[in-house]
Amino acid sequence: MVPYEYYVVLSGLLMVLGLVGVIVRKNIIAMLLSTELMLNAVNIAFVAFDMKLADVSGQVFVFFILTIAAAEAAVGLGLIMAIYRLRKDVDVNTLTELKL
Amino acid sequence: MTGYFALVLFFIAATIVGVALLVINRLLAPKIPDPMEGYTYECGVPLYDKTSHISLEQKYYLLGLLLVLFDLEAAFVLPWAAIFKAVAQISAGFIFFEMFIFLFILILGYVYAWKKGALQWQ
Amino acid sequence: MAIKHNSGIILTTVEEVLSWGRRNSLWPASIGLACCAIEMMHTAASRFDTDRLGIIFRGSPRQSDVLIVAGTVVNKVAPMLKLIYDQMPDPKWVISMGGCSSVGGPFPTYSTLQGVDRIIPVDVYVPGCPPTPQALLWGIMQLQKKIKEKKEGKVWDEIPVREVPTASQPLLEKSPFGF
Amino acid sequence: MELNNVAFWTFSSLAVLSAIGVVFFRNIIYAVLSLISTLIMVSGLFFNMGAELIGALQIIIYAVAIVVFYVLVISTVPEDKGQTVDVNYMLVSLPVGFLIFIELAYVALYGAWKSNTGMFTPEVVKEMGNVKAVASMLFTKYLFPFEVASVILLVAMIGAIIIGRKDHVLDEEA
Amino acid sequence: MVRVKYVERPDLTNTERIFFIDFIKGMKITIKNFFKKTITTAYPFEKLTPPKRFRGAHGHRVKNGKEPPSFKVLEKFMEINEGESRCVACYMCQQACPVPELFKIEAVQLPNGKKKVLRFDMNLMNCMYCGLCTEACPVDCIIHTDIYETATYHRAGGVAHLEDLSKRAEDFDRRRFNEPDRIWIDDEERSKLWGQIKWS
Amino acid sequence: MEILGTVIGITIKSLIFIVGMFLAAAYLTLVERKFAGHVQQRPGPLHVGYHGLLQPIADALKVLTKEDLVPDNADKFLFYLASLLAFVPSIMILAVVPFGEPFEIFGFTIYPYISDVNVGLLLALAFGSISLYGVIFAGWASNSKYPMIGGLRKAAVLIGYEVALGFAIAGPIMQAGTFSLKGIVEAQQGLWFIIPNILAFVVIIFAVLAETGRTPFDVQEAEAELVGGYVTEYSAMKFGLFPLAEWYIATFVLSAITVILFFGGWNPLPLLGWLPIPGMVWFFLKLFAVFMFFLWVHWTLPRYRVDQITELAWKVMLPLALANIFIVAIWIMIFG
Amino acid sequence: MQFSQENSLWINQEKISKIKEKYPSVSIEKYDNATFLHIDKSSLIDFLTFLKENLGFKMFIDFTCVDYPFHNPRFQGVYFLYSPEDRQRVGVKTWATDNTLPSITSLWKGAKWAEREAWDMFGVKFEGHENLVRMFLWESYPYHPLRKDFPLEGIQDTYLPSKNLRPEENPAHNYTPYHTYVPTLEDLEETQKARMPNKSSQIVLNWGPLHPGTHGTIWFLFDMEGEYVKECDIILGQLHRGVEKIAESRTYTQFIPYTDRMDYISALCSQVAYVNAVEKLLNVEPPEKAKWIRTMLCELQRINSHLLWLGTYALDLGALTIFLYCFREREKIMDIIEGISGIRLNSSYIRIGGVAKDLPEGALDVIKHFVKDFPKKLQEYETILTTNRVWLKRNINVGTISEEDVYQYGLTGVVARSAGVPYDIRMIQPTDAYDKVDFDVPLGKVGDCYDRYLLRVEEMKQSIKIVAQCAEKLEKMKEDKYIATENPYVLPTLDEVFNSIEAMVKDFNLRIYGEQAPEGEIYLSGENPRGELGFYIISKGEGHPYRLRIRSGAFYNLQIFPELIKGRTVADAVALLGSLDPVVGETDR
Repeated sequence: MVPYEYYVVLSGLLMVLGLVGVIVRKNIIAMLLSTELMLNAVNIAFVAFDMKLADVSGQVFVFFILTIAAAEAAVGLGLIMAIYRLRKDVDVNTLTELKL
Repeated sequence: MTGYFALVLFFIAATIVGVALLVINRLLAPKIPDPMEGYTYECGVPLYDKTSHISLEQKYYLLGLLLVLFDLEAAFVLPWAAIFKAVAQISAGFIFFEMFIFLFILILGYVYAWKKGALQWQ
Repeated sequence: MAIKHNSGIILTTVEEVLSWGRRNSLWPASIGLACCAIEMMHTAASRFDTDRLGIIFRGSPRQSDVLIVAGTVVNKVAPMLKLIYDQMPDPKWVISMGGCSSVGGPFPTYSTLQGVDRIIPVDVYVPGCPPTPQALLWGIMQLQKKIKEKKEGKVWDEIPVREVPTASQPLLEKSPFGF
Repeated sequence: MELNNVAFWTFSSLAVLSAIGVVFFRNIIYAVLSLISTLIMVSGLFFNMGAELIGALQIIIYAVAIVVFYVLVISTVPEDKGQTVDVNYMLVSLPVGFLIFIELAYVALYGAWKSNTGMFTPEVVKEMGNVKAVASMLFTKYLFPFEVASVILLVAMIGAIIIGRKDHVLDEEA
Repeated sequence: MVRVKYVERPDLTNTERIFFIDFIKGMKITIKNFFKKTITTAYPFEKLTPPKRFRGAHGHRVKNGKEPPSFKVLEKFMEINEGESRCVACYMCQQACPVPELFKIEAVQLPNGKKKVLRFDMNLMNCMYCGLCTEACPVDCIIHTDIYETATYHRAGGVAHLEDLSKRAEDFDRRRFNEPDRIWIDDEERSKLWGQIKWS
Repeated sequence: MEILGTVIGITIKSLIFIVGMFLAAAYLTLVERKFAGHVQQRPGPLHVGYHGLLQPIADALKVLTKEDLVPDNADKFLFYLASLLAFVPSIMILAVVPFGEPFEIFGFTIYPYISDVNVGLLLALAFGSISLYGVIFAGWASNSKYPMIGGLRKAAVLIGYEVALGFAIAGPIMQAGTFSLKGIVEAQQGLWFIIPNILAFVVIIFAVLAETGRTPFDVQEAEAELVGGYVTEYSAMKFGLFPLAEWYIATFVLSAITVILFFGGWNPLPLLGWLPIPGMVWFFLKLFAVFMFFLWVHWTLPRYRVDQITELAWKVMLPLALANIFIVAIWIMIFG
Repeated sequence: MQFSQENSLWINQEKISKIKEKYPSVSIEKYDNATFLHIDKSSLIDFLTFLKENLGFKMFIDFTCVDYPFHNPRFQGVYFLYSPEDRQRVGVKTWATDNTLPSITSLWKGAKWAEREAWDMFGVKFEGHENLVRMFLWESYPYHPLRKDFPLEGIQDTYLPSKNLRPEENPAHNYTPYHTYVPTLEDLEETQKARMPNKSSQIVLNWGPLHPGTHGTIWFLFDMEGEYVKECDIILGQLHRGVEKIAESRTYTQFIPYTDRMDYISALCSQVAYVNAVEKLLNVEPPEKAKWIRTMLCELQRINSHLLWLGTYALDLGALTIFLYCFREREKIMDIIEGISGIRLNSSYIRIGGVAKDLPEGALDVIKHFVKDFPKKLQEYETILTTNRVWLKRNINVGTISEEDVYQYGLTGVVARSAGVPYDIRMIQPTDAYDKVDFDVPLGKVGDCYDRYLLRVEEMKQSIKIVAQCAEKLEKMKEDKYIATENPYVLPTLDEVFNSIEAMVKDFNLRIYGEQAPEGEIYLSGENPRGELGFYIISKGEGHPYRLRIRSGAFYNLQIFPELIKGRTVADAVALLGSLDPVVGETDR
């Protein structure tokens, strides 16, 4: 068996990559893509802990994370479409009005 | 576990076969350049827009959104379906109404979407 | 395509098999221009059924092997036709169906292209206005014959020009592996 | 088992590579392609860990439904003309990311889990099947969150439809 | 009597809608046809014989004793031997043709004062097969034969010369001169498509 | 060493399956052409080989030796990748489909399937939907308008039927209590699942037609509208993989899944169990019947417009699938 | 209802006097089969408005120009209008001073293309036209080909030898390596940009010309938002062969084969329409038998044409098998036509004064067999299609045409009748034997694609009824004469030529000099499967027409397409185009 620590480290790596993505990308869609990476990292961690703890609650939580991811994608991309239709652009730097 | 291992092997084999076909094609095929051979086909006339990687507003992204949500519901329903028969022998009402409530709430959303016209191709 | 591209020396048997495959699976681009297109459709329809010979019409030139120029090519269409011909992958052939596309036919006018061979090289000319489905099928068979001859390394001049056709008799026997 | 190791290293390295692709591909379509690849690799990891149901659902929901939605939106929104990656942010993000990674690793390895082992030992799972194990857990112990999930979905649906419809109206006004 | 009438617009009933009756009916017809005999003429192995009136490639009837009376009149000015084309170089076919460029007719005056046709080329690729030339011919010379297999590899292959024309017509007359003027003669082949026809 | 043996064994078996599927798909083209021909009162391929038996080979040779064109504007990598993306997932479904029970021959136990996994049905669903990317990326990579529209249309169609399909397979799963396709067949020893699941069956028929792009739903390559749809720019073998994957392999394996879900897999026909026919033969007979049914539909019906297809999916098929779940739930509660 | 009086179709004296009252300057030009009003360019719009609003001439039939090189001003515009209530036609002529005319697109939208065509062919400019571009030729084409000083074969200035040409080969005897100017792709791009100068939506899709769904070579430009078409324009001319120009240098008989090649799907109908016009011009009365043969063949051809339409329409909407079933029935009709006339498609069988040959033996048997057999087959197609839910969904409420549209655009044929306008030339101006046969003219109520489908199917049923009546009638007149050779304008038959010197001389004269028609003008139309096919012939007493204008039904029917497709999807474009059923040979001529 692969030690669960490996999975946790992998999860951390993906998490950080996702985070970097959110920070550096300027296209909102790309930022959302990076968020998906972070959510996946969490999933891996959940399942890895499950494996260690001989439980399946973590897998149940993956379900809920999927729910959240779906809701996030739905609303997030809905917002992007709305922004795009209004402004014809999805670059974060030009969307400064949202900052007030 | 071997079952999944076999799947992976099958995947690799399928990919290799696919790639092999493409490679064989490239090796066997004649390569005779024609002046306009790479011009995008649009019924043989010059292109109005040189690229089609431009905003193409297909109006069903709302449907894509519903796909995400309903697929998730299906994801909840499927494990339920898998244990339904087993649990139904113990407490049929419980497991039935559990899902009934879940689906009911979502059918509310479905009806809402229908009423709002989100199910239509706008 | 006239026989100017002889794609090197490969083993003869391989070449023979490939040539067999090519001539028995000629997919024409379904590009109909005028009256001849109707007869072309009739050729593909149940009574004459090109599918018998492995011929199925494709919408896109990218997947077709033979361009059947069916109908009058007017000047305005000529560059489009040339483009479509270029877009077809090699090896490719052209059948000029009907008098109009062969030499301009009965329209020696300001707007008609006097022969599609001024734009693209033509392999087989099928006269007629429009040629009957049987005439077109005969033309297709001539093309198959030409592909076969080409496989044998013959240059264009050596491909025999047919005698003056007189009576048309049915072939008596079928070859089991196509013709 | 040796196979598990091989699978882990293959899947995880591919997952990380594709994740890097998601972050740094200039072309958004390639980023999405990398995301699909990451998701499938993660699903492979799930299978490797014995979480079959989650693995399959990961492909169906994540790799297909959600990403298709992304693709649809991307085909609507044109390609980004400006620079993809902000270099200044890049310089900031790398140390921050590194710090967070260290923290995560520390927390995960040395203390985040002190809970009790569950009842689903590999033998139990093997006997009743991963699917049934997860399902019975989901529909008994996590019944309430399950029903709440439906409410979340409902809210997301309504919200998204309102957003979608509203801008439609705005569009017409404009 | 001409009347005006409005068409009915049929609609699906609910029973049809629920039980897919409309699909089933359609599929019944396709499967019925599946078991019917094919109507195909396997072309190079079986051929439809064109009717006698078919306007295929042209031919020149030769002098063979079956000429119409008008030929007897015009023959006096011509040098035509038995078995040669009947053409009297009257240029009527070219006059009648909507595309006169397709003809190239040359005749010479022989020392004995008679005319001889040296060249009679028809570029059949320009031809509309409208039949006007055959209707114009006063000596029953130029005719349409039933030849349609004229595909060639050359542009020049579409040009029929005097000898070709005579050869075709000779062959055509040998086969089909005495045939009655029927709508078609290969009833067997056509019955594939038509079924049995009751001839009167 | 043991592992190496397994690897080699499985690889050889996989290759046999893949090559077999290829040949089968090639000859299914012939079957389709013959069927279509006879429906239209013509013989179909006739002269190439005995009654056209060599036609698929001629076509394959031809396609394999055509010039491999890539349009100038296209994204070259994606352009090649898309054809693989369409083909590989389609054939992957084959890996989870069992064709019969293990049987012994010359002392070897032959398993007529690649793997029987616990979540086989879910994986089949997943692979089926992944092949959608092949279409979408084909459209995008071609950078041409017809393929672009075709790809998006296909996406829209699949979006609708994905959901209905997901709910529709819940019925048989409820009755069998497992996702394993083998398990589902074994659960149908008595009554076939078509009985309470008739609504799900209708939904799945429509979904399979939609997923494989056959006529009421072949909007993505509607020749009259979009020339060739998403394959417009594809030539040679890259093109060949698409119809092979979509029309033949996918139709074949999805028919297999339909048979497994509703018609008892390799169980013999009711009342005909005494016949000495092995299970695999039964399976292939049923499979062929379902496949022919799809062809039959394809060659009869006109096609919907794409918005009508999605509307049908969301407004008719989804409620039907949901209703099916309730019907089956009640059925199980009553009959056990 | 019978309207067989010859001249009742043209404006009557009562209306003329009304016009005279209001516009005393109008001069009247009367012929047997045409009446023209001459009006000054300055009061043209005013006058046409008066005709449209006060006198009921609200349907636009045709507009064309005529070139008189030795007259000043050089070009004359001719408008044809129709009054649906009174069933009257009128022609309005006006001289184009300074080569310009006022555009009448504000009165009739249908004039848009006709004016473009006039600009293209004659170089007459139209003031107030929204986008006056070339109709058939491309933008950078320097000439206006229908002018009398432009040669038929064009100006051959480009060296364009055959690609197949080899030194040792002589391509053909009338070959020259020089050719008229062939456009480049840039020229076409310019044409394209001229049609749609600025795009308003997301992408501009070229649909056609070499596309399986466009029924020939029509080039559509769709400005699309997603799948929805926001703007549309049609570029014609991909089959412009200069038929009208050819007519000016061919004798009346020689032009008959060209009429086949215009609307190649309904060749016989076009021939009959043309020959009828010429016969009226020459004052030839064909024998009774010829009339019945013509009627019968016309109706067979109509079935043939509608079958092709049904097949391709079903193919466009995805029903692949119907296509082949329709072609199976078409093969039968082709067999009949081949047996009778000698050629399957472009039969050139009708002659001035009759038909080319008598019916062959067995023709009536075959036709009777067909008449008996065909309704069953038609029933099959109807079973598959008519109430199929997919078919209903694809057809109902797609492309709804109103009565007003019919008048505005000059729609004719099935397209007009689907909107409930009883405009059928067979009914309002029966030629041949149409006044003696019994049939219904089906009308639609809604005007959508489904109505047009039903109408065409119903028309096939009516046509088969007419064919049955004709076959019965022809059975009784086996021995009658099929061509009126006693008339001086009618070519003698071969038998007569062989046996009598007089006939030979007449033949020689007519072949060489053509039928020298008396000076005059005529506008006569026939009911083609695609709508009214009108021939406007100006004769100057020569053997060939001075100007022959072909009023093509499909040309005007197609014109409404951009209007109807706005806001609909590409999939609807297929259905709509199919139901309008244009044939490019006729629209482009």
